[in-house]
Parts: sequence; structure tokens; C-alpha cells
Amino acid sequence: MTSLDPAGPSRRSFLKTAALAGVVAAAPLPLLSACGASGGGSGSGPIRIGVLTPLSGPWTIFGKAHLAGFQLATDQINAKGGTLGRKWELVVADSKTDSTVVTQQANRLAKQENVDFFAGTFTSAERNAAAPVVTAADKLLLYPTFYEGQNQDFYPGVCNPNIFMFGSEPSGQVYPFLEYMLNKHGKRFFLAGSDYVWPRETNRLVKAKLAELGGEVVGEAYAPIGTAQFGGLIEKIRNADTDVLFLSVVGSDSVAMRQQLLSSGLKDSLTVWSVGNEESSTSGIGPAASAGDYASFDYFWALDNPKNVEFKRAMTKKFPGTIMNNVGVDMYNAAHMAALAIEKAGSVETAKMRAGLEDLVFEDAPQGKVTMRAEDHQAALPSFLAKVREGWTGVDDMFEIVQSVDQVVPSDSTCAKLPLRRP
Amino acid sequence: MSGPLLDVRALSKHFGGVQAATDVHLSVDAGSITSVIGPNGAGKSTLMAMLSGHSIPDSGNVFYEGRDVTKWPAHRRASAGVVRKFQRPAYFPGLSVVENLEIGVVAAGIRGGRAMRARAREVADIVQLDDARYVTAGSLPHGRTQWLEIGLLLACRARVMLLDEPTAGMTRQETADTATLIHQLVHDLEMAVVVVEHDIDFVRSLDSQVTVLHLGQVIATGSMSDVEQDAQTRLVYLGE
Amino acid sequence: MSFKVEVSHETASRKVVRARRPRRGNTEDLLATVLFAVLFAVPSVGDSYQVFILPQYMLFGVLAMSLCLVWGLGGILSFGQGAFFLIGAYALGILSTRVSGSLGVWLGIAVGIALSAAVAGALAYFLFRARVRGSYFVLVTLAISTIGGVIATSASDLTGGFNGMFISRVQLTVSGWGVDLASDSTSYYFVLALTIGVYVMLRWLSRSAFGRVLVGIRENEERAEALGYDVALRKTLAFSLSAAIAAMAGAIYGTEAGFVSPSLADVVFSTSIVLWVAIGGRDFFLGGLVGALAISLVSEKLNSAIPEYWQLLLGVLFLAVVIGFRRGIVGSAILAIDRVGDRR
Amino acid sequence: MDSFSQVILDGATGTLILALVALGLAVIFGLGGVLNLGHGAMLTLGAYVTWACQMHGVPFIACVPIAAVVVGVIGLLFELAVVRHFYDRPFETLLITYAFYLIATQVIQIVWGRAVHNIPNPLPGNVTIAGASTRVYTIVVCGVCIALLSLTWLVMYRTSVGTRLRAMLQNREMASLLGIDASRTYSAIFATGAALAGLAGALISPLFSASPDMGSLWLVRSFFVVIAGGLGALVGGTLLGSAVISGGTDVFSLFTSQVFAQTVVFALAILILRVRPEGLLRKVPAR
Repeated sequence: MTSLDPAGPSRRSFLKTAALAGVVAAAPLPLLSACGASGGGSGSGPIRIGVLTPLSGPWTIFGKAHLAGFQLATDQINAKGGTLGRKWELVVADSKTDSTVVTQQANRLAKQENVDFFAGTFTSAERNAAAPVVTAADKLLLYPTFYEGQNQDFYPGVCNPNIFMFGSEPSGQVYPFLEYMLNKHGKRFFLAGSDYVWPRETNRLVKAKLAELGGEVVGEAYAPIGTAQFGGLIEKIRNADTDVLFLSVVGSDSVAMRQQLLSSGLKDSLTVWSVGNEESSTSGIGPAASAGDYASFDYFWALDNPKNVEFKRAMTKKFPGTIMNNVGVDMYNAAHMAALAIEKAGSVETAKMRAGLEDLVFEDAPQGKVTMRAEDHQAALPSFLAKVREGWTGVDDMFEIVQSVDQVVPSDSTCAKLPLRRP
Repeated sequence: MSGPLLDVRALSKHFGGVQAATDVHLSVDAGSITSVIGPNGAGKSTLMAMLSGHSIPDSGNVFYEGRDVTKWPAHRRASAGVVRKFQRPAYFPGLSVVENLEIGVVAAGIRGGRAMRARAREVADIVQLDDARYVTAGSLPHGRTQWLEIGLLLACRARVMLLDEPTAGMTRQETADTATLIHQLVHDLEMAVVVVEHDIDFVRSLDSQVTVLHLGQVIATGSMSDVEQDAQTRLVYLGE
Repeated sequence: MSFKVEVSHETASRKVVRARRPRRGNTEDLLATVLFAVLFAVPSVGDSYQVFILPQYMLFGVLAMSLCLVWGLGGILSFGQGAFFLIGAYALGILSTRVSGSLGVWLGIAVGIALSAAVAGALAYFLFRARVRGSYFVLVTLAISTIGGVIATSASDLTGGFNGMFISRVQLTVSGWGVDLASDSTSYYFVLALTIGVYVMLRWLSRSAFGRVLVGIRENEERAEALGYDVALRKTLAFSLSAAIAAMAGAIYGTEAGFVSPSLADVVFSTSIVLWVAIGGRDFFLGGLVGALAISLVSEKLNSAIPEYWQLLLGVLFLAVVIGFRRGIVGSAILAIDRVGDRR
Repeated sequence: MDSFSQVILDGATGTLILALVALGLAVIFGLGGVLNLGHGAMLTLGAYVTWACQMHGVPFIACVPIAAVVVGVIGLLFELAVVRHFYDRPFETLLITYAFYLIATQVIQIVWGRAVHNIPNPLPGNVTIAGASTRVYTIVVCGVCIALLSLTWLVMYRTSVGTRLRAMLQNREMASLLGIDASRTYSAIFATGAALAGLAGALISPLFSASPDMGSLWLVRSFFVVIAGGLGALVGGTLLGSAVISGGTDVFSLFTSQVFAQTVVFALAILILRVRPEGLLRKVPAR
């Protein structure tokens, strides 16, 4: 039949081509034009901040507090007219709890959204993934989470002049309370963590300090993220005759781990000290599996001081039902300190803002005073050891502060790139 | 060529406690038709499977062109020339008739678009599907799918065709045409055809060597008229 | 053309429409040409982020096409493509840092491809020989991606574990000549060329004898085997080739993105490849390519804005396609265009 | 040998809990021929329904059957609306149930948020058996699992329903001759599998809490149970598979890392599949 219509094929295919070209070309165009137009840059208009936060995936439970802390501070800053007369505008990107996505989204925020600086990323792995992007774009990243310190040169997110750490590292989070725990609960420590850089590096530092204090490490084990059954690990802990179980298992894994620890009957014969389970994951763990256990962070919701009372009131008003934790509070502090730095420097330009943040002191943090050290961008923070109350019913009566330190000066970083202060 | 094309010697096979084949002998020459008949459960399908390589006998041997192929898997036997047509038509329903045949043609080692198409066209003519070359095979009426499958066997240069109930579901006319086709193939292409059938009329019209199976054993061989005279066959098969 | 009378009535009408020899593939290639032309023009009209990100999505497209090869052509559904992609990325990352110069880069790519092909081939042959297929093989591919992720997470000395691995942009050079992927626009055109190359190669493959037989195996494995084809061997070859393509895409992706982590091997990523291909259309390589590109682009836009609702929407879209458009959106479009063309 | 009896007890409880989780999957796969990728979402749904139900002051013991019924009904509706049209196409059912997973997981997050919810242990306290200790509630869950497996066995091998089901498995066309309404039977199978998943989700929620992605952790392990255990009958296979996957991982992880143990066990499951595929293939028509 084709041969009966010699003009057919060519004309047909021409029409087809034209129609298809229209369809295919039209599809990507809205996507292309939607972007590009929005650009902050320096000068006038709002200050744009790219916030990388885990809104989906296993660390979603932290994402809410993480983002809420920064949003609350932003609202407070904007209520006062922003900084340098410019309002703050947040561009939120979901990290999906996936470092690969962090790289991608950080690139988008830098290249397409033209943000002035970054805040967020949750884990050290995510921070390390974002680091090359912020370096390439020469923007700052404000990192809020408790982390492993700055000793691992080979990671791009360590000793990076563009990154500021607002959370505590092991010498702040753990060291102040090691002696107390040793004396009170026994010398035999078992170190168990999730398998990534923060738990491994934290445990390395804790081991060194324990040796100094006369403690003994009777075991060390790491479970890959996503582990559901901890039977083997718990057996190892039992066989090691453990006094203190030093836990850096995080996220939903820690919920499973603590529940199984309870069901193994082992919980009563040792003391649990978690450095990863703050208010939101402890809510998941539940009262039975957490009662009597310790946790140490630079902030607890339970802190009873006027600034925290004020913070809690503001937070509950704006984000009712959100379980706040130290990461969220450090995001809050990061925003306020960035605002102070911008005002001090008179600019959001990276170099000037960096200089503004270095040596900055923030007196109004919900946990006390925060000082940003210039040479390695680590924060000096308060630190608290808390015990989980028996039969708690919510975040308000979950933790009871048993030890506190007003401000811990981070131990010296051993990174070769130091000092970070630029001439 | 000396000796039979396909030579089956003393095949035995059991499944669990059931003896599906016992000491079966069969000899098939090029250019001949062999029909295997028998009541349900006689072991016809088992024999077919052992000929095609879909089942390996417990003991006994299958020789093809003088070579022992007993342990060869189905695909190896098929590429050597012993190809089976299944009881239910087995073809490629989502493809057109010509695409179906081309897959068979490729199996015969013919490469290159032109040669492949030409051969597929030739086969389509033989099995009278020349009008339906570009029809999706799945939409062919049932009887024609049986022929399509025979076409597939032709396309891949089968020397021994194992036809498992080739006329199942066919009209009377189609059945008669199928007998003619088989005769034509055997005559023109010097093929050996082994047919397993229920339809006695069809077997009769094939005018072939007949082997009667009962409970896994060969109880009679000979022409259809010989077999029909056989007392045992009449007893077990024709129900007399 | 003449029709014989014996054709039964209910199929007669369909026959008239389809009885002509279809110009199979023209429309797909035509559409692909348009797509490639649009992609070619992007760097001159788009912003720097698009030039940065689109190569990664094109490589997802290559990955999706590798799935089209086994699933669309061969009928082997695999939830394990992510693992092969990851092998490619890690191999390049590990070898390009440990072996200096362009040797390390080429070695990384070669080892990744060879390793993926070997792992896929060995496993597939092992199982296909024993006639493991259908849903059971799907389960095994799920296992591949799970085990891949577990190994990537736990072999932290080699892979960086959960922390991921950083890979710098490499240079692909032979005795001084070649491309330096450090520049976004250079690597954009390089990846575009690669994507076109893979598309052309796969289209050629699908028309070749091998491709036809693969389709035959998909349509009726028993028949293909009884025609003399070593079905297990051919399925293994297809699976292995597909793994090799996935690994190659992974290697380039690693250097493009600058970062790989075990999440690329986990079940979520591997299943999203299936999603791209199913929505785009498994029967057409263009379907996989467009599915991967379009869903990645739209996901990126909507994920931050309406993360839950977007995932929900994607799920509903996926369900709708599986129920209503077995051939996927692009696939159905191609067939519709063909039909319009044929009717004239 | 306290440690030894503890390993045995943990292995046994781990096996039974995994068997409980996998049973719904095994029912739908073994009897219905559908590889239910939505199984994980059904577990999650069961856990969340339990949590929501408890929030409304309903006692835990009543929440468990409610969760099973709710998830069973959702499964039934899904089967009636979609799955039933695809039984002859295994790949499509696989994709459809995966779409169910995507949709259900998102709906759960929209309705109940993303926070991890803790479901209090209804039976606090530990019990010591031969020097090994575990939670009373764990023992109860294991008891329920044994009861369910026994019930399944009784239904399959001691009732006319079971006989018909097995007949249908052998030959679907033949089954209709025996007066079995295949379509209704398949609906019932799917609903039962979904209800079992909901029940399992409800029962394990006090042990593991409820989080939106809890299902995917169990899904892969359940698949391996089906791979490894698919060889035997529904009940024996599920138990055997669970023992291989759960017990195997526990035992191996005593000598090596958890990760390596898991990998070894998964590889073992593939090996089993390879060695005994014909038994498995019988039930699932090849595509």
C-alpha cells in the first residue's frame, strides 16, 4: 500500500518530525525557564540561604527539628528587619538522607538558586559530600550537628575554611563526663556505633581518653546503617562483661537496637550512655527501653534557664508538636550567629562573613554561651550529661540533667590545614 | 546415508513409581513418517520429550545421524536438526508472523537482513501464511498457529520434526491440509517426521509406519492396517 | 496484496490495519533525534546548573536503557542495575586515585565494566542454567542490589563506606589526546555523545540477529530453546552486556557527580530505575532514556516543594501506567504516532 | 552454658518473629503466585494503625485485631480493584504491588507524619528460660506465631478448603471443575496475606516502634525467607527460610561482622534457589 502513494512517506515523516519537535522541545522548556530568573547575588533584595535538610529517608525524624530551628531564627531575624536591611529567604532542599543527593542539591542551590550561603546537612557524611560544592562555589556552610572533630584531613568537609561547626565534638560531648561515668558505673566500656565516620572517629578519641583515665575498652563494633537485628552485637556485649555501653548508633537503627537490648534482658546489668539519641530518637525508643540511660549533648529541651524557656515558648508557638533537639538548636544558633556576623562585616560576601563569624560570641543561645573559634571553626559550647527519667511521658519530662559544664573549649584539631584564619 | 536418521534403543524412564517408558525401540529414516499412538498415559509425551531432549532417559540411548545424543540438552539437539513442535502451539505471540519465522531462520545460521527476509518469506509460502506475514502471531486463528509452528521448525532447518498432536483443535479441512503438508515436506525435503496423535483418522491419512505404546511399552509396530489387525492393540486402544 | 478468504471475521479488521509491513523503529529514531537535538542546544540556552546536572541525568538514561535491554528486549526484570552502576563508579574512584595518570582512569573504567559483566554473567549463567527465571530471578536481582549496598557500606577501607567516596573530574586521554571532563560544558557534550552512542548501539543490537532471538526468548522461552537456541547463554550475554553498560554509565557518573555513596546500590535507587523504565516504556530504548531524564528533572523540581505529595503522585502515575499503558508513556506515544501514520 | 542457651533462645525468637513477618508474603506468593512488593507497606500500616488506635485509648490487645482487619480490608480492596486483573502476568503484579508500596508509604507519612512512634510494651517484664532471658512479650509474639503457623497448617492439610487450595495450585482450570470459584479464592488469599502482614506489623510494633520506613527493612529479609523456604510447603518453608535467614545471620555474626554474616546468608539463599529451582518453578509460571 505504501507504494501507491509515493509522496506519502516523506511528507508524513516531515509532519511527524515537526509535530514531535514541538512536543519534545516544549517539554523541557518550562523547566529551563523556571530557573535562572531567580538570583540573589549581593547588593539588594533578600539574602538567600540554601538549607540542606533530611526531609525524607531514615533521618527524617531529625529533619523536622533541623529545619525548624533555622526557620524560627530566620523569622526572628526577619521580624527585626533582616540583616543589613535585607530580609532572609530560605531555599530548602531535601537531602533525602542521601549524600549523593546532597552533592546534587548543593550544586543546584549554588548554581541555580544563587544562594549567599548554606546551612545544614545532617551527618558528617552529608557535610563531607557538600564540602567540595561549597568550596567550588566559595560559599559558607553552617554545620549544626555534633560531629567527630577535625582530625581527618582527607575528607573535604574537615578543616575546610568555608565550613563552620556549631555542634560539639567528642572533647565537648564526651570527655567532660567520662570520669564521672567511670567512677560511678565501672571501667569496662563497650563501644558500639553505626558504621560511618562520626561513630568511628568518636570512638577512636574516646578510646584514647579512656586509656588516659584508666578505663578499659572491652569491645568495639559497628553496625551498617539500616541494620534491623542486633542479636549478634548484643551477644558480643554480653560476653564482654560490659559495665558501660557507649552507644553511637543513630536513627531508626538505634530504636531497634535499644528495644532489642531491653528484650535481651541485658539492659539491667549495664549502663547505657548514648551520644546519638536525643529527644526525637528517644521518643521513638520509648520509656521502657530508655529508662535510666544516659545521654550527653550540648543542649537538652529539659534545660531550665530563662533563655531556653523563652526559646521553648517561641518554638512551641511556631512549630507546635515539633520535638526539638540539640541539632535544631544549633541550627538556630547558626542562623543568629550568621546574622550577627553579617551585621558585623557589613556584607554577605564570603570572605567578610567568614571574618565576621570567626571569634564571634553568641550570648543568647538557649544552652548558654557559644563562641566560634577562629583557627579551626569549631564552637566552644556548654555540655550536659542527662539521665532518662523512669516512665517519662514526653520531651518535657524525658531527661534529667545530672552534670553540666558551662563552656568546653574544643580540643586542638590535628589537621594540617590549620589555622584556617586567612591573612 | 546408511542406517536410520534417528535411532532409539531401549529407552526407559520412570517418574517416582510410575514406569513411563520401558525398553522402547524406534527407528526413523529420512523421508519417512512415523506415527506414535496409544491411549492416555501410554507414555507418548514422555517418549517425545526424550527424543527432543526435554527429558533424559534413565537408561537406553538416542542416536541421531549415528551420534549418541541421549544426554544432549534440547537446544543442542534442535540446532543439530531434531526439532519439536509442542502440543499447545508454541510460537512468539507478540511478534508478527515474519518476525517469528526470522527467529527460526536465524537459528539455521542465516544472517544478513536480505537473506533472512527471503528465507522467512519462502517458509511463509510453504505453510501458507504468505497473506499474513505482518499479522501479529497472537491474533492468528488457532489452526494457523499450528502451521506457524511447523513453519518455525522448517525455518530452522529441522531434519527430524517431532510433531506433538499437530492437528489438535483443527477443523476437518485443516486436518486434511496438514496431512498434505506433512507429506509434501517429507517428499520434497527428505525430512523425517515423528507424529504423536490421538486422531486415528489423521494417522490413517498419513499412511505411515505406526508404533503403538501402552503403559510405556511398544506393543505393536507396522502400517496402520497391520496395527489395526493386532489383537492387543484392539484390546487396549480400540477398546475391543 | 491479496488476502485469503479463510481468515476469520473477528480478526479480519485488525489484519487490514496491521498487515502492511510496519516501518518499525522510524518513529523512535526520529523522536530520539529530536531529543538529542534539544539536549545539544541546552548549553547555549540553559544555566550553569543545567549544564552540570543534565549529564548525570543522561547517564541515568543510559542506565535505564541498559534495563530496557534486559527487560524490554529479553523479558528479564532486574532490580539490580543500581549495583552495577555502583561497581562502575567505585572502580573508577578507587583506581583513578591509586593508579596515577590516565592509566588509572582507563583501568578504572575497564575494571568496572569487566567486573560488572563478570559478576552479572557468572550469577546469571549459574541461575539461568538451572532455569531460575521470572519472579525468582527478580528476587535474586533484589538480592544483588542489597548485597551490593551492604558491601559498599561495609568495605569502608575501599569505598569509604557510608561516608561515600569523592572522585575528581578525570581526563580521558590517550597519549595526550582526549577530553578533560573538568569543564562542565566539555563533559556535557562528552556525556551527550556517549548517550547517543549507547542509544545507537542498542538500537542496532535490537535489530540484529541477537536482538531478535532475545525477543523470541522473551516471547516464548521454551520455543526458542526448542529451535536450537542456548537460551541460558543468550540471556546471560544480555544480562552481562546490560551490566557492562550500567557500569560504564556509573563510572562516568562518578566523575561527573564527584561523589558516590552506597545509596546508589540500595533497593530504592534500583527500584527507581525500574520506575523510570516502566513509566517511559520498557519496549523502547527511548522510553527508558526519556523516563529517566523526565522523572529526574521533575523530581528535582518537586521534591523540595512537595516531597510527600510528589512521591505519592509518582506512585499513582506508576500504577496508572502499569495498569493502563503497558508500553509506558513514550512507548504508547510512539505507537500512537505509528498508528496515525499507518492509517493515512 | 548461659551464653549458649541465650544464643539458642535469641535464634529461636528471631526465627519466629521473622516467620511471623514473612508469613503474609509467603501466603500471597505461595498460594496466589504474586510477589507482593507492597508487603513492607502493609507491615508499616499495621504498626501505624496499632499506634493510632492506642492513641484513641483502645487497649493494645484490641488494637492488634483491628490492625489486621484494617490492613486486610485495604488489601482486599486493592485486590478487587487492581491485582485481580493481572494474575496471569507475574511481572505486572510485581510492579503493581510496588506501586502500592510507594503510595501507601507516602499516605502513611501524610496522615501520621514521619516521626518514629513508640508503642509501649503491653507486657513489661522479662522471663528466664534455662538461664537465658528475654521479654515476656517476645515470648507471647512467638506463641502467636506458632499458633498462626499451626492454624495455617491445619487449614491447608486438614480441611476441605486446604484441599481445594492445593488442587487450585496444581491446576487452575481443573479447580474450577471442582467447583472452586478461583476469582473469589484469589481475593481471599490476597486479603488473608494482607491481614497477616497487618497483624505482624501490629505485633512487632512494641518491639521495634513504628517508623515510615520500617517495612523496607523487613521486606528484603522476608523475600529471602521466601527464596530459601519456598522449597517446602507454606508452613515448613516459611519456618525453614526464617531459620536460615534469621538464625543464620545470628550464628554467623557471632564469628564475623554482622554485615558479612548477612551477605553470606543472602548468598546462601541464592545457592538454595539454584540447587532446588524446579520445586520453586512449579508454582510460578514463567513469563
